[in-house]
Amino acid sequence: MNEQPKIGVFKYSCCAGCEFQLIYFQKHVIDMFEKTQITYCRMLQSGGHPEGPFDVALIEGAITEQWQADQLNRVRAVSRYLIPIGSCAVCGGVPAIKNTTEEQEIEKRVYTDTSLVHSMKTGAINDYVKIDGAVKGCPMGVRDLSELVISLLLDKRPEFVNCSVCVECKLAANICVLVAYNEPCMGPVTNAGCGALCPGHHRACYGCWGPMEDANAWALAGQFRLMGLTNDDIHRKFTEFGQPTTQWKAGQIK
Amino acid sequence: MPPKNENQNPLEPQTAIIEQHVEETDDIFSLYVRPQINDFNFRPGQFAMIGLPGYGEAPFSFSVIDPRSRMLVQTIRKAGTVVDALSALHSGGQVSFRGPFGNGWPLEKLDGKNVIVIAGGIGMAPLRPVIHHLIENRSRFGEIYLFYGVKTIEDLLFSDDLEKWSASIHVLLSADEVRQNCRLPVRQGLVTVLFDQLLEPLSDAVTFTCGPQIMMKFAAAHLILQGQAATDIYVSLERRMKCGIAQCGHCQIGAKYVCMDGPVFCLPDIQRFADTFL
Amino acid sequence: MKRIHRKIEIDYLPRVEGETNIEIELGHAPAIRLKIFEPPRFFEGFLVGRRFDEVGDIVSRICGICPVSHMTTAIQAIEKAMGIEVSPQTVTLRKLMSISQIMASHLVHLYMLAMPDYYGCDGFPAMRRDVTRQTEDLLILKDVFNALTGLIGGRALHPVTHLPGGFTAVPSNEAVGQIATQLKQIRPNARRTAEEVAHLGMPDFHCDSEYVCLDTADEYAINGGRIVSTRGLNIAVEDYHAAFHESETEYAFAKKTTRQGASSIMSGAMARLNIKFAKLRQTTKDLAEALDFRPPSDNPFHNNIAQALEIVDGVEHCIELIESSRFEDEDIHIRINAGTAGAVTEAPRGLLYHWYEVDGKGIVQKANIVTPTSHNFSNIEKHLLKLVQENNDKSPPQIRLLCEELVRAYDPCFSCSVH
Amino acid sequence: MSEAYLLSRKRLPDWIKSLAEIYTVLGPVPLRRGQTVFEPIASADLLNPNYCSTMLSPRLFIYPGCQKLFTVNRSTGQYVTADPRTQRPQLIFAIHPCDMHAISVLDRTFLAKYEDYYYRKRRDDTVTIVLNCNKACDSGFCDSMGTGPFLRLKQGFDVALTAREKDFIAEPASENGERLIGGRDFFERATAADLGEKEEIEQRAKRSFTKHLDTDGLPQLLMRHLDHTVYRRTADSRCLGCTNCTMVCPTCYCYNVQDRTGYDLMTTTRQRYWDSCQELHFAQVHGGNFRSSREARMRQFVTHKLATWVEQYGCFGCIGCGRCMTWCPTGIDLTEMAKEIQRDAAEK
Ligand SMILES: Cc1cc2nc3c(=O)[nH]c(=O)nc-3n(C[C@H](O)[C@H](O)[C@H](O)COP(=O)(O)OP(=O)(O)OC[C@H]3O[C@@H](n4cnc5c(N)ncnc54)[C@H](O)[C@@H]3O)c2cc1C
Ligand code: SF4
Ligand code: SF4
Ligand code: SF4
Repeated sequence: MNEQPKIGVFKYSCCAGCEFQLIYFQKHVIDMFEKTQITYCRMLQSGGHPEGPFDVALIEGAITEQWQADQLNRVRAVSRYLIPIGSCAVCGGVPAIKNTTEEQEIEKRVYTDTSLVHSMKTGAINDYVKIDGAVKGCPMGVRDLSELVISLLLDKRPEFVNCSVCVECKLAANICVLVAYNEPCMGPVTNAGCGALCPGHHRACYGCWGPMEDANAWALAGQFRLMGLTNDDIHRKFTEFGQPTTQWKAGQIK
Repeated sequence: MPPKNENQNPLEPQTAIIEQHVEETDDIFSLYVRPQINDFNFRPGQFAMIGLPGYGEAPFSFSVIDPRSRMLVQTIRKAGTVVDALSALHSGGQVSFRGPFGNGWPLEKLDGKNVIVIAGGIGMAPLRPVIHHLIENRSRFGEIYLFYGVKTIEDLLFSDDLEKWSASIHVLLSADEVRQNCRLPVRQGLVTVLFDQLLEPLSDAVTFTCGPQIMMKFAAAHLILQGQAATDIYVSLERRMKCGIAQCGHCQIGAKYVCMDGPVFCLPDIQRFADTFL
Repeated sequence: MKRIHRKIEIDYLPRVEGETNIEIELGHAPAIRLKIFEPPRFFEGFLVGRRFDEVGDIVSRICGICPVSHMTTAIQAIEKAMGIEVSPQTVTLRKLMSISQIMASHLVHLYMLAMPDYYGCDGFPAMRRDVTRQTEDLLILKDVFNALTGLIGGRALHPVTHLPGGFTAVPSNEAVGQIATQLKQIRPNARRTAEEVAHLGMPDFHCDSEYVCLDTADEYAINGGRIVSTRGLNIAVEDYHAAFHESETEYAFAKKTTRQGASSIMSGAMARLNIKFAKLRQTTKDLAEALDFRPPSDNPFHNNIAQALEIVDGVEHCIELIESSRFEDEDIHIRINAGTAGAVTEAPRGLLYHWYEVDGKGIVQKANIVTPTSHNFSNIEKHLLKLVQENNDKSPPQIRLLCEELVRAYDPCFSCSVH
Repeated sequence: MSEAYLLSRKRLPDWIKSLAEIYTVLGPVPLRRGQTVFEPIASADLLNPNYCSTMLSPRLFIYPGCQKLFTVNRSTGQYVTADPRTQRPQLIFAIHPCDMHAISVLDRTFLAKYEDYYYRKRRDDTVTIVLNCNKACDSGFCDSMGTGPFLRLKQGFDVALTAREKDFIAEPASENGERLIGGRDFFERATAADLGEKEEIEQRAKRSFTKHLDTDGLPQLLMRHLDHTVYRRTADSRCLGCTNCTMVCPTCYCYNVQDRTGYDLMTTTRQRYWDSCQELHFAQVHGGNFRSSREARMRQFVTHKLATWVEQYGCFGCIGCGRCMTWCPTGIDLTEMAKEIQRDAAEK
């Protein structure tokens, strides 16, 4: 590529953690500034060109208000690749927990005057526009992020991690907390990328990377039931992340 | 078991030089590759793992070897990471190269027989050296048919060759869509529409086919219905391959490794396994 | 020449965490509105119905820059509500995790959000090109603090080991020891950061406030203590609701929290330094002296220096904590009980309050979260107004820059404030 | 057969100590909460010779989960082969017979027509000391698969141990094995009576199995019933696609290859890591996936281990260790599937 690729970063409803991951974390991500141009990123620099065009638009956060969806469509139109970063953008993440309760009810719990609130059902980015891959994780994983950046610079399609957490768990030689210690681990239906962080720290995966492709949520929910979890417990497990996704729907039955 | 060779690492590629890049069709191109080894040779139907560091490697069949320049030709359809990277290479470029791998076509089975060659799309590439062999040794075979199906006429590979070949063998072409004219007659439809041109009986014919799995499945079913023995049908299969040397498991079908025991299989020998799509 | 500018608008203030516009009206009735349009995510709404042991993981997602603060505050509130005791080791680990996160957050704020203004850069990438040395200090310091948070939490952002009752995994003494060594190595970088910040040339602006922070008798309080102020407030966390009042505004999704009676307050690094300066390590105090910084200060821009001094002090605090502890594996024991309780901690930007009602099955029935930016909201507006009035004769771009600098000096977090 | 020796239990620490001088000794070490893992040990105190089974088999010391193949400089085209060897040669102590068999099964993949450079180096660099099992482990059925409870291999390992109340019978099977015993004064010669007792222990061990699989004609039977409904039923209701079965299987050899390029865009590292036929993308090519259904992937696992492996390599791919069913989060048991097919065939 002759010219430095142009990157635009857009934030919607989220904690901004992925942007911090992008902007401030590991040194090698900082190196990226030397080989790419961040032409729009509100948290990083003043000014910029939100109108594009972008080689890659990185989208952080879930969609909860109409203006976000409208802007997202405009960004899509001027971007070669559009990649959601982090669980909020990829699968609704934590902000989508609110979808499990009726919207009015949720709003009333927070504001006495809800007339100013114009929140919608939380959606993931690919509920609104076509995406070209996803950097998963909450916060997004550095491995996939650097794969994305390197791929962009090499002009190739990025190979994102797309298997269950169990794979990384075994590669890390963690003793399986589900089998050995009867902990309700979400690893078997969760996309890998974290390096099996939780099982590696003696706790059950809580699914923060969101669903893996083709997850069998139904079967894992069944196993959780055998392990003594109530339907409410199971419902909570499958809605802490990934509420809007189809892959975990089968575990979201109350 | 071959003797132990301490310094040989079949996973480590050699570097080969690209001598020429030819656009064959909209999405198919040929690379003329010069390997480092001087006495490099291959059997038709064999393949090499070709790639670029940083992008990976993928299997590609040899579509011809130039007898004088010793250049290999690989004809490649743009479909995937490695291919996209290869498609950007031009003469002087370097690729990583491992091979040859696989068994190749059982050419010896053709002697004294009628020969049916069925190609679909990019499947023409590994069959091209077979046609060369047939034409060079024309007298050793009976009737020779090449059935070649493509999506549109623009997708026809090696059209100059096809014309030359039609002087000594039956070249029959089909396309899903026929919109404009072509120097050679092309029938509309799937490759099986051409089968009415076959002279019966098929009992002493041998078939080589390579193309989309579904095409091979229907072509074979058709031929068997017409009386050809399944054991006289040879298919060349495509599978995902990471090693090419019977280790990585991706290309396994039942007890067979497509990379080592194939890619060419006698139909019933592979059909007996699950997930062959044949 | 004196002109009256009717209205200045700053759309989508850059280089702060989260989304806000600022509307400044000049003229006869000057007014400032911090129009925080960060969309609400309704944490307090959807926490209802979740289990007590999910709450820490969920609330850490309120903010990507102070996840440890939210997590720790929530977990402490839940433990209090359910009557769970934790070991002294857990208390120490929490302290280490909180301090290291506060330091990392301060660093990001100082170098990446605040400093570019003073170097005339539009952001950190430009600064990295133009004033490389300073940015090196950021990278070196931040790596070590993140490593410490990550070592205890499993990862620096949204830690995974921290649950009600304690930690699922405890770092090895060797690994923690290595971090102590690194902390000693970065002392000069921390010191240089303070010097750098002290010499940025911040506006000479004064505006009195009531400063509020947590305090305990024996140390520089972070995760607990009494709530005290420069105007005589001194209450236990249980009395939080009697002393503070949260209200909605019609132009922002964030709520404003003030003292009962509507007077604004300021919390955060400067409040802490104004009140607890004496509890800093002597070396930090000497450095402050050398930098000519003598709390109490009533210049909100000095929050930058206060943060930098906290970094210098935090390095020592972490070293002390590490060197006086031996860590060993322990099991988490919890009982599920119904109850209600609140907890307050010092987040990087100021006081953070979480309050929960939990039922007998450990399910959250009610939640209330009051963030530092909510505590500071009114005070930011008050200070902005005064700043604008005092600089009324300047050009709109100059006023705009001053206002941006002031807001950034507060290091507000709008994602937190709305949540 | 060469000589057999006796090592008193009291002298085991001496032996381990002397072995640790030459090798990194990897032995079964108890973990918190009842698990055992193979880890480097310096002394016998850490050892748990009565272990049942480890989650990961010692396969990973010879064929690691993630292995660097080489680095290449993208501008010069210079390749630098990674050295697969560990710093010191390694010795796996108290490896169970089934796991030893599994390594010999892996040999047939990696030391075949194409010899794997990395595997060969590690294999040659690893000494194996087998400990026969005196009792069946929880879900093991090695007896049915012909791989245990006592070792049935004649070569490919170095020493076989049989535990008795007060001592171990040690039988060297290679020159290296002889060397590890010879010249050490804590070994005595075993007598015919000792070896007779070994027979008895083996018979007792064989009788302790509760899990069995009748392998007679099994490959042919499974290949005749490729479309049996047990695959679909099990796959849909219980298979998570998590790949734990194949990750813990000591004979699974499949791997994926990946290039990772550094930020300088110059240095590419090619590495391989364990892959699994249970993973959705395993058989995906451009324009299709040859095993897109969970049912097809499950059938692949069962029929490969218990049927086609035999044609391919002349042995079963399953050595009966019971790991895949133990570590499957929903406890899917391939022998149960095989038995269901056997039952249905018998009824017809
Ligand atoms: C023995 C053998 C011989 C072969 N000979 C030839 C030959 O002569 N000529 C030839 O052209 N091919 C040949 N092939 C096929 C060729 O190897 C494959 O096309 C190969 O996958 C390309 O490698 P890649 O790494 O570029 O693809 P990959 O990037 O690995 O692509 C494979 C995967 O990515 C997906 N994918 C690829 N591109 C896209 C895209 N643009 N959008 C969405 N998904 C995509 C595919 O669906 C597939 O899942 C042969 C295969 C075999 C087994
Ligand atoms: S601990 Fe969880 S992620 Fe790891 S193998 Fe077990 S089920 Fe999978
Ligand atoms: S193990 Fe699960 S919850 Fe834990 S970090 Fe990984 S994906 Fe997130
Ligand atoms: S069972 Fe699956 S993973 Fe194991 S060797 Fe066979 S194909 Fe590979």
